[in-house]
Amino acid sequence: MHIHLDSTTPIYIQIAEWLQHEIIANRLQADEKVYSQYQLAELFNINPATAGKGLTILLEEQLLYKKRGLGMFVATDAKDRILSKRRNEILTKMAQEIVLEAQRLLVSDEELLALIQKTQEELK
Amino acid sequence: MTNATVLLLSLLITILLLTLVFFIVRKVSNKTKNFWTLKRLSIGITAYIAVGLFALLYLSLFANSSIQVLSKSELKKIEKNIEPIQKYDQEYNSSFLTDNYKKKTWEFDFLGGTLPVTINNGNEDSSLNIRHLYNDNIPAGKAIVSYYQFPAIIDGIDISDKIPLPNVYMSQNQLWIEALSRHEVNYHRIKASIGILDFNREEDFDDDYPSSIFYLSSNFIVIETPNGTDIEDSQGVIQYLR
Amino acid sequence: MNVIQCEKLSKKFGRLHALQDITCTINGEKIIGVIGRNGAGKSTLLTIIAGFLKPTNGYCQVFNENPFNNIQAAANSILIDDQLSFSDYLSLEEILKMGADFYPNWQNELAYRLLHYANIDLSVKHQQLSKGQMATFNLVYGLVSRCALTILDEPMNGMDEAIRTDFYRAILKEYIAFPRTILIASHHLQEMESILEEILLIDEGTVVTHASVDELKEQLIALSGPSDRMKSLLSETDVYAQQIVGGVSTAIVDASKLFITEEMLRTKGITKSALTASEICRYLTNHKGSDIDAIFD
Amino acid sequence: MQSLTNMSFKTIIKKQVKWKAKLYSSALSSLIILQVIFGALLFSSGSGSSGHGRGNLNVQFSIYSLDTFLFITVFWAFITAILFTTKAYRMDDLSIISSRTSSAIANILVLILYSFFAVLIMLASYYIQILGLMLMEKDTFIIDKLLISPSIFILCICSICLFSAIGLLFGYCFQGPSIIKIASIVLLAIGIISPIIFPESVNLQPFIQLPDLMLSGFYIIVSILCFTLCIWIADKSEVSRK
Repeated sequence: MHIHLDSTTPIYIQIAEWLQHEIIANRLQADEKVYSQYQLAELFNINPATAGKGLTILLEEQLLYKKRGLGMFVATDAKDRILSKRRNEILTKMAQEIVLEAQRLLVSDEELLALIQKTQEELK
Repeated sequence: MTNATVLLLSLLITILLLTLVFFIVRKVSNKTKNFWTLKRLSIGITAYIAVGLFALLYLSLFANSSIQVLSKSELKKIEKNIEPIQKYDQEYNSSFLTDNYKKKTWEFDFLGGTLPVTINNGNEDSSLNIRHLYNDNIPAGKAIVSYYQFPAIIDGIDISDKIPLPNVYMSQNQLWIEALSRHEVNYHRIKASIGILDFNREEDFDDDYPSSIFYLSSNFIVIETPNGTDIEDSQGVIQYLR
Repeated sequence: MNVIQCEKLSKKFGRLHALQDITCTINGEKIIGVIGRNGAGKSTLLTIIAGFLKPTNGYCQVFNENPFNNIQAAANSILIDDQLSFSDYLSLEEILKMGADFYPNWQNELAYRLLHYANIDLSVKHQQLSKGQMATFNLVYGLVSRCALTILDEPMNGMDEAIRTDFYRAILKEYIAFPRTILIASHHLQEMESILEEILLIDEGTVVTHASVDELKEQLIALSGPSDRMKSLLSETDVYAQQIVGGVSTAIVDASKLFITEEMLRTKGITKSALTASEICRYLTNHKGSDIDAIFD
Repeated sequence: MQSLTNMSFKTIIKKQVKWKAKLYSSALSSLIILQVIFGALLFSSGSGSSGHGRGNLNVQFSIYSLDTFLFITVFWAFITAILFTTKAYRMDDLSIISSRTSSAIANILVLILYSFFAVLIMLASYYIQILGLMLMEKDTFIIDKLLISPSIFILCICSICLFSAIGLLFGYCFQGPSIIKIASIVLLAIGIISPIIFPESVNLQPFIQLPDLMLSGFYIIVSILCFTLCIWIADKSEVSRK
């Protein structure tokens, strides 16, 4: 993955998203040590403070936990929580955007549903 | 213009010249900067000082100048020795003419009872001290001309050897004495001190010990003729001694 | 302990006010970008911090001491800019030796490796280097000295694209290896934005904003939508720039003064988008009437 | 917070002096070149001469004293000290740990050190010249004083030091705050004009009459005064990079 500097999303959120992505993809297992802020900084060529901010977001959401002096580890239920959160938040938000765009383009509800179904079939 | 302004101006010109040379040197040394690394520079400087030290060593070991600078006491002694000369000369006393100071002798034959002498001073600065002395031991028709040189000291250096001898010769039964034309002697004196300071300080204490002893009568030409032989001195410069 | 503290700092050069009332505090080991346009006063501020110049008014403290002509401040800070010069008689290798002699935290081996990487021959002299090589060498000199306060004034001037990217990464890695306060003045915010923690934005001799990069990025947003709907919205907030093309107007506005939810915007058909840090800096330092188009009207 | 480096002022001065003494050694090499040029120009005439005319003999003494070399060295010291305060040298100080004060002190120490080396170079030039003279003019070579006396040696160092101090002060005055700049220009103008208007006011005679060591002491006091002023000005000066 590459950090997009000119993306509208702040870098620290991109970092948090990347870590979540790694957890979902099982590249970071439960109770496994995650990258330190310095490792992340070197990995993505970003300021360690920015990387730390990304980690803090996950820490606040309790997807990570801290062991004093050892670093941060993936919470046991992290993957499940991320998945459910994604379902709730991200999908809802994306649905909203699709619906708004459909309205703007004067696409009827039936047409929109059909499009979603069709896309689902294609990507299966 | 006062003396001080002249001095100031000449100083200014010297400084300007020095500045010019200094900056040319800097420009040139900037051009050769790549060659002159720090190491080479320090080697160069050390070598130069070492050469200077070697020069000093060599000089102090092997430099023996043929010309000696007379010390104060030697000067005093010489002064004492030659002081009476003037007095004797004024009293027509020939006893100061010792063989020590005799530099050269000429012997001439001539005809007749009188010897005409012509003296050519060359230029006016040089004056020859010519004396006449009767000598019983000389046969008739003979004349002996002797040149006496007494010590002549300038700035502690005895230059009596350098004083040019006159030209003495017989021609047409006449004795000719000719002073040589102006003669210049150059000396190179090494004084490892600061000249300006020495120069300005000197006058204070050197009055008692003059470093120069040079009397006008430091050299004599003595013409000896047998008794009864006269000298024809048309110019009237010859004195008689007893 | 504050690394740098400036209080109502001002500097005049004759009649020119280079700095006016600069007040800022920098603490902790951070990489801070000092951003501003040409002539904004970046270099003057940095030279005051480095102890080269004396403030006309106010004070500046570095490590709780007045840096002006202060040997302790000098021992703990280094200013790297394109005026950095070395004796004509030193090769680069000897310069490194000299640096090692002076700076106690000097990393000679790292210097060798970095210069080797940048293809710089150590046997040449400093003034024989090309502009880019000289900048690279100076930057390396500044980095390996590991001074607690490293001030880099336009460190990448003259370097080519590839080496710039490499050396931004080198700065970051050196910072991680040996955390210290690094001030980087530049007008190329875009390329170094990611390694910065904070940005000190200076314009016309005053501090416009001093914030973390993320905070800065949230200060301004771009809104675009139908002109008629935008008009009422824009009257409530500070508009930094506006452009109308065929009934759609795009405006840069102060985010903190925009009291409207995202849903509201969406229903009005107005889209919100973020700006890059460098764009934000540009808009924040845009002066009234400084629109280039205005000149040609 | 990482711990700050704590270096004593003395250590930094020591390091600065060490590097500056090395880096500025080209100044010494330009002194050598200057002396070689002037030594060659004045090889046959020496630094002074005195003539004595006696009769038809003209005695010319070419005196080889330290004057010429000392004059060049003193001039060199003045210019070198000014150059030390110029941009090229000042800028180099900024790339190492330094403050204006430490740089000024280091410059002063380097100048004092160089005064010593300059005297050595001066003496080296002198003895090399004398050696050449001895080899070429063996017959007219007079040694009055070959070895330099310790008091003259000290006096030479002190005079070089004095002129470098004046030069350095001169340089710093023009780098310093504008008030000092203006004040120094006014003082300099008075210093140049007054001896032209009142030449008799310049009377160095009493100074020259002082013994060498007292004169040296006087030079040292003036040098210290100049150096202190330099440090004081440097302490107040901003870095000028123009």
